[in-house]
Amino acid sequence: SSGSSPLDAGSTSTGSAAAGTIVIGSQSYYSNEIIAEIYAQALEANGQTVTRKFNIGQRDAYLPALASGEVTLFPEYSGNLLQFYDKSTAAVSADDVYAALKTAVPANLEVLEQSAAADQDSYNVTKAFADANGVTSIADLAKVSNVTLGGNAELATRPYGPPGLLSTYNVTVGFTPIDDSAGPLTLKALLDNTIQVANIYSADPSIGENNLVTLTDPKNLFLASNVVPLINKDAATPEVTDVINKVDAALTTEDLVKMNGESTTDQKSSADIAKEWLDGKKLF
Amino acid sequence: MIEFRTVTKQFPDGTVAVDALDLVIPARQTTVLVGSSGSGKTTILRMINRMVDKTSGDIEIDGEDIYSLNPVKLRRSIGYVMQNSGLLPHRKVVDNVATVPMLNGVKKADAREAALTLLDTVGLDRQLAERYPSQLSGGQQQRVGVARGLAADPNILLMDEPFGAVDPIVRAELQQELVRIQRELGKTIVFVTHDIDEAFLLGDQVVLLEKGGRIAQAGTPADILSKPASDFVATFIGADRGRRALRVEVVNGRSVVVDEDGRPTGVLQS
Amino acid sequence: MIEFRTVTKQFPDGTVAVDALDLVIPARQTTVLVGSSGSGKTTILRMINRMVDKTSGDIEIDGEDIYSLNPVKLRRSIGYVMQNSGLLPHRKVVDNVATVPMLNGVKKADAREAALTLLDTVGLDRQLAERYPSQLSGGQQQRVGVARGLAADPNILLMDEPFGAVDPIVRAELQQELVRIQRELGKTIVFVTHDIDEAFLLGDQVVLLEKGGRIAQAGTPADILSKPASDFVATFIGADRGRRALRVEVVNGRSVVVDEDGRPTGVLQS
Amino acid sequence: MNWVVNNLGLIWSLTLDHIALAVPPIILGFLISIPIGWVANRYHASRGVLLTISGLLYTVPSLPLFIALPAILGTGILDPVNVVVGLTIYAVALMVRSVADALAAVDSGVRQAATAMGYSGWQGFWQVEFPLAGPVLLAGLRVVSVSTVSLVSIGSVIGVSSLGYLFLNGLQRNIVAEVISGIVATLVIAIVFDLILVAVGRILLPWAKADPSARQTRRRTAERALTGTVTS
Amino acid sequence: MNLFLDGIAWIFDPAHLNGPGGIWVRIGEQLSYTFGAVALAAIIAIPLGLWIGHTGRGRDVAVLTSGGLRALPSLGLLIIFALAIGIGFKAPLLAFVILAIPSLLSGAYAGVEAVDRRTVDAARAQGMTEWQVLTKVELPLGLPLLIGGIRSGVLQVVATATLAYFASGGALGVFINDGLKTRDYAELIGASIIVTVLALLLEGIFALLQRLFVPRGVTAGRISDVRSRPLRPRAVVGSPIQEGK
Ligand SMILES: Nc1ncnc2c1ncn2[C@@H]1O[C@H](COP(=O)(O)OP(=O)(O)OP(=O)(O)O)[C@@H](O)[C@H]1O
Ligand SMILES: Nc1ncnc2c1ncn2[C@@H]1O[C@H](COP(=O)(O)OP(=O)(O)OP(=O)(O)O)[C@@H](O)[C@H]1O
Ligand SMILES: [Mg+2]
Ligand SMILES: [Mg+2]
Repeated sequence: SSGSSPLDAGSTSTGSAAAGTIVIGSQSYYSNEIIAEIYAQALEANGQTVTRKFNIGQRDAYLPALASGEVTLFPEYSGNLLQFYDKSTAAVSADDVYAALKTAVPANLEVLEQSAAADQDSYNVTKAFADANGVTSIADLAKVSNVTLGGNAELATRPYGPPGLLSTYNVTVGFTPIDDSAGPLTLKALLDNTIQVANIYSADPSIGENNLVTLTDPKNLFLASNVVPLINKDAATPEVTDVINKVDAALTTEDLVKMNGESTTDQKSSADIAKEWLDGKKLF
Repeated sequence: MIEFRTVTKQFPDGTVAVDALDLVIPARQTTVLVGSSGSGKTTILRMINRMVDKTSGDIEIDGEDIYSLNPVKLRRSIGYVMQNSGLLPHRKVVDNVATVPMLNGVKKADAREAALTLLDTVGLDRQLAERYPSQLSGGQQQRVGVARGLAADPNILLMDEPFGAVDPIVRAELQQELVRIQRELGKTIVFVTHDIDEAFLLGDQVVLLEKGGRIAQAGTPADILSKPASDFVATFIGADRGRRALRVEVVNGRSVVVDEDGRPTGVLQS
Repeated sequence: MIEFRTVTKQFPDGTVAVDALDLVIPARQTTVLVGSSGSGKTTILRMINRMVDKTSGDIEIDGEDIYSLNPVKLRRSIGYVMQNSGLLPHRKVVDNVATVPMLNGVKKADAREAALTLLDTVGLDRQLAERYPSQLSGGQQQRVGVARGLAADPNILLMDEPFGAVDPIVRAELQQELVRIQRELGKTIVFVTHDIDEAFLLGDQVVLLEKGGRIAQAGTPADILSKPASDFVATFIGADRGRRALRVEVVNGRSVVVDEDGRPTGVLQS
Repeated sequence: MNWVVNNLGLIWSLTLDHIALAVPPIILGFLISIPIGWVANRYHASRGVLLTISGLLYTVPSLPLFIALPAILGTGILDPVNVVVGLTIYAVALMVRSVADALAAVDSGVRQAATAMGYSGWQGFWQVEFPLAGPVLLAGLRVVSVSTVSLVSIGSVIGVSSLGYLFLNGLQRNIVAEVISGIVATLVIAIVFDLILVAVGRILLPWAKADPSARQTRRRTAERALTGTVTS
Repeated sequence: MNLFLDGIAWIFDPAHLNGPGGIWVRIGEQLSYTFGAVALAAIIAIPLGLWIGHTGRGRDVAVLTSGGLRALPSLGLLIIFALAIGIGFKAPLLAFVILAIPSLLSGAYAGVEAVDRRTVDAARAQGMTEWQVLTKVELPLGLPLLIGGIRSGVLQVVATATLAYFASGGALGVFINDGLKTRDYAELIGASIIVTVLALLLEGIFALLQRLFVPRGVTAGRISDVRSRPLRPRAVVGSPIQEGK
C-alpha cells in the first residue's frame, strides 16, 4: 500500500561487510538464533571470520540488510520466505517450495541446500478443547463458534492467517495478536482459554510438553517450511557454501525440537547448544 | 504582661540561642528587642506564640503558663507581623486581613467588613482591598501585614523587623504610623529590630541583647543613652564611634549639630 | 573630573530615567548620589562606565568623550562595586580580586600577589583569600568587592549602594573603612545610596535626586542641612519629621539631644 | 538466578553495547543544546518557539523514529547510528530547556558585575555565565542521562544490540531472570552514569558545594525540568 | 513527505477509523492507559509527595526512589508484568503506573517546597493548623508545579503506551507494530502521527490548565520568575503604584 519504504531507502548505502568476513544474522527468535549460531561456529571451525548480528526482528527488517550486504548469511524457512516474495504461490510440498524459492529470491541473493529439518507454522489447541469439541483438523474448527486465534501480529494478514482460514476452510476466527513468537504469553493465553487456537512453530517443544494437539492441515494451508540458508551472492564462496550445506544436511526436525527445549527449559545459551550439536554430529 | 523565667532555648543542632532569659514585658507598652544578627531576638519573640518551643524555664502571659494552652489557639489570639509581610500571595488584600477572624469562626462578610475598617486604621486606601499582595509596594504590603496582625483584636502584637526590608523614607513613615496606632490602641507590642535608631524611636522599653539572648541592658531610651551599662552597649548605640557624641557648630548662621567626625546630624532649634 | 552635559537616558520601554542631567563630579573627592528608589541613581552611575548607554548629551572623563573609547577597555579602567558584592561565586576570593588585572594582561602570579596586598588594604585577613565568596559573611564580601574595585588601581571608583545589604553595625564599620581608604588613596568616588545619613557621612559633595534624575539640590552636607533648597529636600533629609529638628534635654545629669518627638539621638559633649 | 551466572559474559557484552549507544547521545545532546539554549535565553522572542519545537520532538514515539531515520539519514537499517541519532534528538529535546533555564538562572547581578569589570561578551559567556550555569546544566544532564539509558532498550526491537535483547529474548524463552537481569543492568548503568556526572560536577564545580543559594536554585530548576514538559 | 501524506491518508481511510480494532478504539485504549495509569499513580504519589513536601521528611528517599524509577526501562517492566499476569491491559497499566509515579511524586513535593517558607511560617504564626497550612497555603501555591508533574506524567504515559502491544494490550502501538511487520509504512507513520498529535493536544490542554491554576497574584512556577529576579527585595521599582502618602 505504501509508495516508498524507509527500509528500502537504506539498502543502497553503507554497511557492506569487510571482504572475507561472513556476517550472520538471525531473527529475533531464539530458535533461529540457535541455527545461526551453528552456522557461525561451523564456519569458524573451518577458518572463516564471522560477525554475528543476531536478533534483527522480522523479515521486513533484515531482508533489506541482506540485499545491501550489511548481513551476508541468514538461516531462513523456505515456505515463509517464499510467501514473503510471492504471496500467491501455489507451491505446497517441501520440494516445490524450494524450487519456487530459488527463482523468487532477488538477483543478488541465493538459497543454499535446504535442510530436512522443518519448522513451520501450525495451529494448536489444548487436549481438553480438542476432546470437548471433537477437533483434530483445521476443518473441524468450522463446527465450533467463537474461536479466537492467537499469534504474532503479522499473522493477521498472512495468507495462512484468518483470511486464509476463511477462504480455504470456511472457518471464521477472532484474532488476538501476541507478539512473543509463540512464547510463554501465547501459551499461557491458550492454557487459560483466552485464545482457543495458537499458532506455534512445529519445532516448539512446548507442544509436546503441554500435550497440545496440532491440528492437521488437509488442504495445505501451510506451506512446508524447511530450514534453508539465504546468502548474499558476493559471500557465497565454495568454502562457505560447502560448510553450510554440510550442516544443513545433518540437521533434523528432532534436533530442532530438542535444541529449542534446551534453550527454554534448560536455559542454555545458544552458543552452548550449537557447540553441543556440532560436537555430537562430528561434522568437521 | 509577658514574663520569661530562666527560659532557655537550645536548637537540635546544639546552638543555645537563648540562655536562661529573665524578662518582663509590661502590658500596653512597646518593648523593643534590639541586638545584632544571631543574638536571639527572633527566637525570644517566637517563643511567645510557641512558634519555637522553649527548652526549659517558664513563659507566662498575664500569669498563665502558655504551655497550658493549645498552641494554635494561642497563636490566633496573638498578632504577628514579620519582615516581607508574609502575606498569602494567592489571597486578596482584604482576605489576607480577614484570615485570622475567619479561622476563629467569624462569618466571611463580617470579617471582610472589619478588614476594610482595619485598612483605614493602618492608613491604606480601601481601593487596594481587592488587589493581590504582589500588586502592592513593599511599604503597602507591610501596612497590610500590620492590619492582619491587628485583625483578631489581640492584646499582644509581635513584630519581627516589620520594616526591615523597606526603603528608609517609607520606613520612617511606617514608624510614625505605628507610633500613632499604638497611641490609639494601646497594645502590648514586642518589636524586634537590629536598628538602634528604630529601637530608640519606638520603644517605651528597649532591651539590648547580646549573643545567646543575654540582656546587656534594659530600660528607657534616655536611660540607655545617658548611662550605657557596658562597653558593649556604648559600642552598640554608637557612642564610641562618635555618632552619639554630639557638638554644635554654626553653619550659614544656624546651629548645626555635628558628631565627633564633624558630620552633621541635625539643626538645633532655638 | 567627570562631566555630564544635558545627558538624557530613555529606556526602550519609554521610561525616561534621566532627563537632561548637568552634573560635574570633581576629581579625588567623594560624590554621593542620593534619592529614593527609581530616581535614576543607578542609571547615572552606569552611564559613566557605559553599562547603560546615554540617549543624548555628552559624558566626559577628564575632558575626553567616553564614547570615543572602547567600552570594554573603559570598564577595565574604572572600579565598580555593587550591592551584594557581585562577586563571581565560582572564583576564590583572591581570584575575584585578581580578575581585572588579569583581564588587562597581568600575569596570574603577580595579580594574585597584588590581590593579597589589597585584602590588607580593605582590612581582610589573608587567610580568607582561598575561600569562595559564599563562605564569607556579607560584610566580608563587601570588603572583597571594594578590593576588587580597587584592583586595577583605577582613578575612578563607582559604588552602587555597596553597603545596602549588610547589617547596620557592619555597615557602620564599612563606612568608616571607606573613609579611611579614601583618605589614603584619594580616588574619584561616585557613591550611590538612598540612605541620607550615609550620604552625609561619606559625601564631600552630596547630590540629591528627584524622579528622572533631576537634581533637587547639590552641595556639601552642611549646606544641604542648613539650607534645604525645597520642601522636597527638607522632607527627604527628615527636617519635616522633626528628626533633624533637635533640642537639648537633661537626663541623669547629662545633656541629651532629642528630636521634636522627644526621642533621644545623642549626648551633647561639654 | 542460575541463568544470570551462566550468562555473565552475554550480560556484560550487552551492557557494553548499551553503554556505547547511550554515551554519544548524552554528549552530543549536551553540545548541540548549548547554542540552541543560548539563543532561547538570549532572544526572548525565540524562546517560546525553540522550546515548543524541542518539546514537540520529544512527543515523537521512539520506535517509529528509529525506523524512519534510515530513510532520512541514508544509513543502513541496522546501523547503530540510527539509534544514536534518535536518542540525540530526544536528548536535545530535554536539554535545550535546561540550558535556557540554567543560563536564565545565572544571577543577573553577577552577570552585570562581570560586564562592569570589563569582560567582553564572549569572555563573559565562557568564563562567567557558562560556569555559573554549571550546576543547573548538570542537573539537566543527569535527567538526560537517565532517560537516554532507559530508552536505548527500544533499539533492540529493530535489531540494534543492547540490554533490550534480554527483554525480548527472555520473553520468548520465558526466562524471568533474563528479563530482570536486563532491568537491573540498565538501572546499574543509569546509577553509574549519575555517579560519574556528580563526580565530574564536584571536580569542575568545586564552588557549588560551598554555595547554598546556588544549591537551591539548582534544585528548583532541576525540579522544574522534571515537572515541566519533559517526558521520557 | 510522500510517506507522511500516505500516513495521513491512512488515518482518514474510514476502513481504518471505525470498527473493533479501528483507530478510534485504539485511541480510546491509548487514552485509557494514560488517564488510568496517571490516576492510579496520583492516588499513591500525590498524598505521599504532599506529606514529604509538608514535613520535609523522607525527601532524600523520595528523590532516590523517583530517580531509580525513572531509570527503569518500561519495556522490561511491561514484559516482567506480562510474564507474571498474562496478556491483557493489566500488565501495561502496571508498568505505566510506575512510569508516571516519579513525575507526580516530584511534582507534589517540589510544589509544596517551592512555596516561600516565610509565607508558610506566617500562616502558621497566625494560628493555622498543620492541615490548614497544607490545604489553604501550600497546596494552592504549589498547584502549578503539582500540575506540571501530572502533565509530565501524562505525556510520558501517552508516548509510552504504544508499547502495550507487547502484552497484547491494544492501543496505538498495535498499528505501529503491525505496520512494521507487514511493511505497511503508511500505517506505521499514520499511527505515529496520531500518537504525536495526541501528545501535543494533551500538552496544550495541560499548559492551559497550568496557566488556569496558577493562583492569581502568584507567579511561582512560571519561568519568568527566574529571569526577572530582582537584585534584592525592594519596594516596587517601575511599578505604577504610588506609595500611600
Ligand atoms: N531552627 C534553628 N536551628 C538551629 N539554630 C537556629 C535556628 N534558628 C535560629 N538558630 C540560631 O539561633 C541563634 C539566634 O537566632 P535568631 O534567629 O533568634 O537571631 P536574631 O537575633 O533574630 O537574628 P537576626 O537579626 O539575623 O534575625 C543564631 O545563632 C541562629 O543561627
Ligand atoms: N533596563 C531598564 N528598562 C526600563 N526601565 C528601566 C531599566 N532600568 C531602570 N529603569 C527605570 O529607570 C528608572 C530609574 O532606575 P534606576 O535603577 O536608575 O533607579 P535607582 O535610583 O537606582 O533606584 P534604586 O534605589 O531602586 O536602585 C526607574 O523608573 C526604573 O524603573
Ligand atoms: Mg531575626
Ligand atoms: Mg539603583
